[in-house]
Amino acid sequence: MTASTVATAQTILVVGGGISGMTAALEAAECGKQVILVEKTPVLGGRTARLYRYFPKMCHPTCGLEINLRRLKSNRNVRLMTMTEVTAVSGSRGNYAVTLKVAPRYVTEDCTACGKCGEAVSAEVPNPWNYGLDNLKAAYLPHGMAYPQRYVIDPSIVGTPEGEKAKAACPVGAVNLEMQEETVTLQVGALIWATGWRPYDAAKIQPYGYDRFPNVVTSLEFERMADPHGPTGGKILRPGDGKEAKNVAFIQCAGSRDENHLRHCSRICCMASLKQTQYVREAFGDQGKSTVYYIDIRAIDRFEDFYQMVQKDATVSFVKSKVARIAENKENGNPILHGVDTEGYKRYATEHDLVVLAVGMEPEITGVKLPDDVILDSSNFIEGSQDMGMFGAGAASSPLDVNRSVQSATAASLRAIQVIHKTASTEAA
Amino acid sequence: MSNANSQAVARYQNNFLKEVEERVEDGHWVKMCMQCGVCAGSCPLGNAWEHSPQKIFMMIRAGKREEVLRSDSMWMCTSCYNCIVRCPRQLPITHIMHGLAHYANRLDMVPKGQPTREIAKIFWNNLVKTGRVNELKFSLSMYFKDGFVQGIKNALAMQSVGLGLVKAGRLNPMELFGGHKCKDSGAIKKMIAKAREIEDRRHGLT
Amino acid sequence: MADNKFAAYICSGCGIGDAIKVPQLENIAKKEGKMAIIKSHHFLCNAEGVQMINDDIEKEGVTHVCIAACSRRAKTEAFHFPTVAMSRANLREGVLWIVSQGEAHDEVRQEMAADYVRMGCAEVKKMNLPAGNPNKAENKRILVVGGGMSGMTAAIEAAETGYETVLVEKQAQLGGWAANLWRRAPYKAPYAEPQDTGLGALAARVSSHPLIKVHLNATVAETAGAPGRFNVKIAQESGAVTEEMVGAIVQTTGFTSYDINNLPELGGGQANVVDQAGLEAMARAADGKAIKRADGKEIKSVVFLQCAGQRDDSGKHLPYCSGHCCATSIKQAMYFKNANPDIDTVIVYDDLRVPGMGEDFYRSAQEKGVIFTKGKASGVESGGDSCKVNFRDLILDEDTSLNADLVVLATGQVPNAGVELDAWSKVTTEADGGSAEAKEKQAEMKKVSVLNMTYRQGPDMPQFKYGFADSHFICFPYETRRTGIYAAGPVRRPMDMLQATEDATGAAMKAIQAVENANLGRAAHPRSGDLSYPIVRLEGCTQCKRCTVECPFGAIDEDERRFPVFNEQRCRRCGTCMGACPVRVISFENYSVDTVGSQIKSVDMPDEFSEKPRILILACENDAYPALDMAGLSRTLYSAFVRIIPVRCLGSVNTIWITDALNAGYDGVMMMGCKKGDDYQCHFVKGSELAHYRMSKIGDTLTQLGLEPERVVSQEVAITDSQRVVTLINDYVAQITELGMSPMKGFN
Amino acid sequence: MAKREYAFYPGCSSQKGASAANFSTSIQLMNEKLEIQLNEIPDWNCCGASIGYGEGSELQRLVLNARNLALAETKLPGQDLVSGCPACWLSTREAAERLHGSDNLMADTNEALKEAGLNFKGTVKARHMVEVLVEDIGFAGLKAPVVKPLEDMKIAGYVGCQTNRPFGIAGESFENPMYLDKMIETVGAEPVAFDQKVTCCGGALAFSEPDKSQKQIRDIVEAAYDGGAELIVTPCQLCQANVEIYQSEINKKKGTKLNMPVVYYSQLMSVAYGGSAKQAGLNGQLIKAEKLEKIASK
Repeated sequence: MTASTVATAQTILVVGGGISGMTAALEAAECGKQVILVEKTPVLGGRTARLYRYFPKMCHPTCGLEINLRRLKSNRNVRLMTMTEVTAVSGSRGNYAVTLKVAPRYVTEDCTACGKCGEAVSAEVPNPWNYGLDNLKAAYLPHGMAYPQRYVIDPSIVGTPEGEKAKAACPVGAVNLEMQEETVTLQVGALIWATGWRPYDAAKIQPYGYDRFPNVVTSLEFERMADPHGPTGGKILRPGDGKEAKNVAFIQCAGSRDENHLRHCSRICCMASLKQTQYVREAFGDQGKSTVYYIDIRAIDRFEDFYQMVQKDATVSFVKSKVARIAENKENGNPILHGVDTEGYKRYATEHDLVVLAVGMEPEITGVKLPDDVILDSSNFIEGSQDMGMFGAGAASSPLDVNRSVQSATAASLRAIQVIHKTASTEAA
Repeated sequence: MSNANSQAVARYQNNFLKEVEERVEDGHWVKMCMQCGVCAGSCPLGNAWEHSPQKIFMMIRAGKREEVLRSDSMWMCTSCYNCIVRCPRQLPITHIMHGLAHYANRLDMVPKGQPTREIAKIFWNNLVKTGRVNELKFSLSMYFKDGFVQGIKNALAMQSVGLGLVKAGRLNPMELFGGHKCKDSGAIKKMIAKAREIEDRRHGLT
Repeated sequence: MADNKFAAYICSGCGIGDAIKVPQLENIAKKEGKMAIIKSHHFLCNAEGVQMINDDIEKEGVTHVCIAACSRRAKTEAFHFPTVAMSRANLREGVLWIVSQGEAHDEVRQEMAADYVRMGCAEVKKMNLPAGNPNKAENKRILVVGGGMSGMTAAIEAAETGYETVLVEKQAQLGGWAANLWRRAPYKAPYAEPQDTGLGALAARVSSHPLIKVHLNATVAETAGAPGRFNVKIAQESGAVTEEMVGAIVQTTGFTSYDINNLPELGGGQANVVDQAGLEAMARAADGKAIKRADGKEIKSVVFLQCAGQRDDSGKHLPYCSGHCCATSIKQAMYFKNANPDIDTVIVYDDLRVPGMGEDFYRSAQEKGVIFTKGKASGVESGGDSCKVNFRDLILDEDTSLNADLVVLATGQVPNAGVELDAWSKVTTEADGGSAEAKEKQAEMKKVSVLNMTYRQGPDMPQFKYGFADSHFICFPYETRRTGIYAAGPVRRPMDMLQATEDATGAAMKAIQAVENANLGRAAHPRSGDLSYPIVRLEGCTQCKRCTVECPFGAIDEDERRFPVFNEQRCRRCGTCMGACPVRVISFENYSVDTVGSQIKSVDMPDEFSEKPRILILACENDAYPALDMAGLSRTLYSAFVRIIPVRCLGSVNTIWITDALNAGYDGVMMMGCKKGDDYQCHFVKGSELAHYRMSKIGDTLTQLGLEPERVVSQEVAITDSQRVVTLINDYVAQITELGMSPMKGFN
Repeated sequence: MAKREYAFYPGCSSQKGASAANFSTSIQLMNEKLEIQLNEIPDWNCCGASIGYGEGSELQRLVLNARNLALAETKLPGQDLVSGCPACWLSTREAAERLHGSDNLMADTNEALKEAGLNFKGTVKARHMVEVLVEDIGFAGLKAPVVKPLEDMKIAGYVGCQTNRPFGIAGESFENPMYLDKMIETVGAEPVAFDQKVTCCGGALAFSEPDKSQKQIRDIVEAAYDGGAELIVTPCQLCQANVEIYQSEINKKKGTKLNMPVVYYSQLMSVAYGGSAKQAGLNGQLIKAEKLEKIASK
């Protein structure tokens, strides 16, 4: 990919290939603008590609991903660079010089995804698309919806006999173990940061013992556990002993609304847990049992419908309480939740099969050095830039659900177009 | 109603939150509670008390002055600091509990015979005398706080322990006569008295 | 068409050549497919293979290409030949990867591959490269209806991008709801204080912007046309009507606050009980000084009741939450605290909903001494000088009450979305039937209509739940059912001002995109860029009106003779009209009754003694077909007796295809489409629903043919069902085998 | 190498003939080996402890602690104030930080301190003995003097509350601090799994609410038995006293057979560093730590 040769001050750079980045890129491209879309991982889709269902429709994220991929395939204005990260930005509105670091995939564009290299190697690596809940071959296609549909050779086997096996197995010679990290510099007119979010490190929430108790998982891990394409083939089996987890506790504000962790409310977690109670019902019917421990249920606007629907579900109960701590029942490995139901002050010590921590959203760029020009809020979400030439989009700009992320990305896309239009007119003048 | 109490009522009418904010240690934090209840669930003596911290904060906001100040719940605080480190709003809950207990005591509204209050008093008087705590006198006066006969009973009940400690060199009978004290105990008394004076001035307490 | 030249390219890579006899396929492409050029290549998608094809296109004048290789979803970068019509025969995901390996299966595998080559050739022969819609629609102006915060934002953003904008506001001045506000909730860090609405400055920018034309005291009297050529009549209060030609429309007509008088139980209508709008008015009057009541009394205590007439499951009030009200009450409590910290301000809430950075705003209010009480109000007694609020304190678990000088009810947002279309069509049918009463009703409805569209399907945007003009899609909030018309702000969904401005900016983006697409004769989302468009042979039309009624996007009107009038720029290219047409006069250049029909007929049909059933699967290309691909990708085997044809949408399935298939001797037909019903996942809204309905009607045809009803089934398939589709197929094949071969075999 | 010097604040219970006298005894040898020199703050006073609040006001308690800080500041300039008692450390550190954070409090405090002829500038840092060991000496340094590793001893590290919350030892978690277990390993013993590691013993309420605190103590001791421990070690004077002293009481009331020795980390160290039972203050145990004594006498 030699985007550097074609990028100009009329080009929009979109950083991040999740649903926000894809949206921002495609909206601009479908207005005839030149866009370069860079993605850190080998595939597009971001967080949403790792969700089982969306609230409140319970539809599947891959459905929208398929449409966006088709838009992308049929639109030549977007140039995609995967395994690419922005390392530096200089210049200003209308004329940025962006330095990109392109990591080696060790597989060329000749790859047909025939799968021979995967069959050949035996080495395995933790599967990042299942949050490490299982492993995949060290020569892999990330998942069934992977785009670009090209294999990846994990760096860990490069320079080992395993790597050579992969190379030898490829019928079209697409495996190139000599690939090196590249640095590319682009000139672009405007920049959209659609770098998304990451789950807050649950181990930091010590009273909940995520690092001590195997049957305490995060809401994102639970998404994978419920997904037919996940590590358990869609069966809700708890990590501790592979037992079916029929009695599941959902702990809200795991990291969010907490001065000790994240000051902000992550917005999506209430709806995510309400949705996940329905995974439990889907899996076990009336035999399932979900308990949601919450401070406030923030099912705003029409999401309220979903909340009321779940409230009517006999298998789901609600406790207004921030759980104080989790202990473990030594005999059966069940987590025991200790706390107080604040509605009338009732103490509880309740045992569950599995605890799901509704972990908060932290901007993915937390800890990353951004251009000084970029304006961050108190939680490191991107508000924009001093020179009005860089924009945050989606969950990089605020803790947003998918629908709002797409709104935000569409808006950011227009603002970017305004920048390059102004540049064009001044250039013309 | 104690003099201090009636004056407080007069001063604040029924704005109890304001009274707490002005007069109770760290009382200005009370309004920041968001009623998550993590403190209530974290307290080791939780099942022993009637009102959890978060509930007490709500009662303060609701102006339940008598109920709060006459409650013995804050006297159950063991100063374990679990509530402080878990509070998502970082309220200094332990201090607020101590502050409320102290203020209730100051207004003489503590339930009669509240044991922790009793020993707190004994402990304090004991330390103010010499600047240091005399454990033997402290324990003895504790046993005798409910009168002589009960005192003997208590003392006998703990006799084995007492003797054990003496044998172990961890309780010195000679402490009854003099024992450890600060050389400057006189100044310490003055200093403590002064502190009280300053504080009362600030709180408009007389 | 003499100058058409057809070529087939067969790939033997990815192991195809090892398991399938490619020479035989070449033969079929020649003999049966009648291809002029047939070439095979061991690695068709690499530079060399692609070059070979490009050379033929340039040097040999090839106009139609059939690629027999991998799925149409794979290698799209390589197989990109914009100047020719192209079909893809799926030999890899569709045959190689899903048929058992080994000689035992060579025969069925080869038959399947051969059929797909036949189908690919048959299809491409009926296809043409879409030339794009000749009657261009070139107007690029944007119309914004509603001059509130959302509307002004949409207008300024469109204008700042260089697009001429027309803004229509029914009031005498710009500002809409936001003009009632004293301050707005904070929208950027530190999220601690109410902030200036910025409305004045924005209104000034809008009024003075060279590219924005503002109509005040004006409403939309009529909207005719389509994206790129809307003809809008704007009626001034004076009665004067001006016409504006625009290319796209953004509807930002906002909301009306839920009527406080519907809440007598909470003191609605009584003195000293106001809604949030009422409080804003008092605050504006006070202008930062002490806020006074109507009776002039200075307010010393105020209670805010959240969710007043909202989140109601009794059916009496609004069932939803309006999202902004918690932050609004916090802001309003600050009006009091900032003026005088000694004023008692209590917010009685059930769930305090201040997501995101709103948490900082909440904390800021607590620091100011605003008291938050989790409770449920049971009633408000507003007698005499102060109000008594009775409520259950949910934390202290007791019934209690508060006295206050003023009570503020946080009521919800009711969208100004115009006419509800189901009601409209009901009235219209009655009116057309001559009912005078219905005619009156219709006139009344026209008065509340926002856009007064001349569309066959009604004057306003279809409404989503609770009368909001929203999109049904989570990934595509602007995927509305009226191409080129986008709702934004609280008319679309309950929202706060920050979201409304984001939303308006996004809507402006989509409007601009719509005019650009219309200008190029391209489809809008989700088939963005598609140059094909419906072509109708009116001479064959029977005026049955099915297409005009069933089009999910209201793209087809009727002329006075009841003939369909296609508005290509409104069309989303789903083909629902094509599926609906009983006389099959509607088609697309690259997707028609013939392109699919000829594939169905091209399949080599074994006789009834062969014990080789043939089952036709018509699969939605958005969800079912990818699911089938993924089954292949994971090498999950399914029966080699099926022949799969991807369709744009089940809505485009014409029943003739089914009867053709059955006549041709297929033993069963299975349709795979998206979820229907309330939470439908069909991206053309009604496609799978319509297909289901049409197939329910096909029973008679089956009995005429003497066939069992099981021979035609329709299934809902999600894109994640890559394992389930396999079970569906294999179970159905078993069921058909059980049923026996079709008696229709051998009749043709 | 010159010894590390600290302004030492023993606290009431560590005085001769007081309940934690054996702690004072045991740190002598430990400090000697670790080249730590503790200079006792002249005429220090009680910190008010965690129960002082009942009668003593906020400012009164601040002033008590400010006096010790001021004494250290003037009499032992440049030295960190170090206490062996968590309650003392907590009160002193809280006082130091609050005074640092508020000019008004500082002014009021100094106004009162004048009565004792003192003034506090706020330059002293209040630390706990454990911080000195972990941060200044380090685990390697703690291991160096070990001559009698406490082999095959299973020990429950009972951290308790006040060395752990609200300040804690830098880098440790409130729910599962590891420093005490590491100390146990450093002296060659084996830390057992112990889920009551940070449970409160009832603190001062041992006197006023015996039943409630004895329930806590029982849980703690029984958890130590469950973990297979033969000894409990703690950094806290009040924990040590409560958990050791009341076992006999609990046995009497509940018919249990609790008999778990409870010692200080410093006692483990002095034994491991070659000290005699006497030097380790083991004669100060109500429940004899026989195994430890045996090792000491080797």
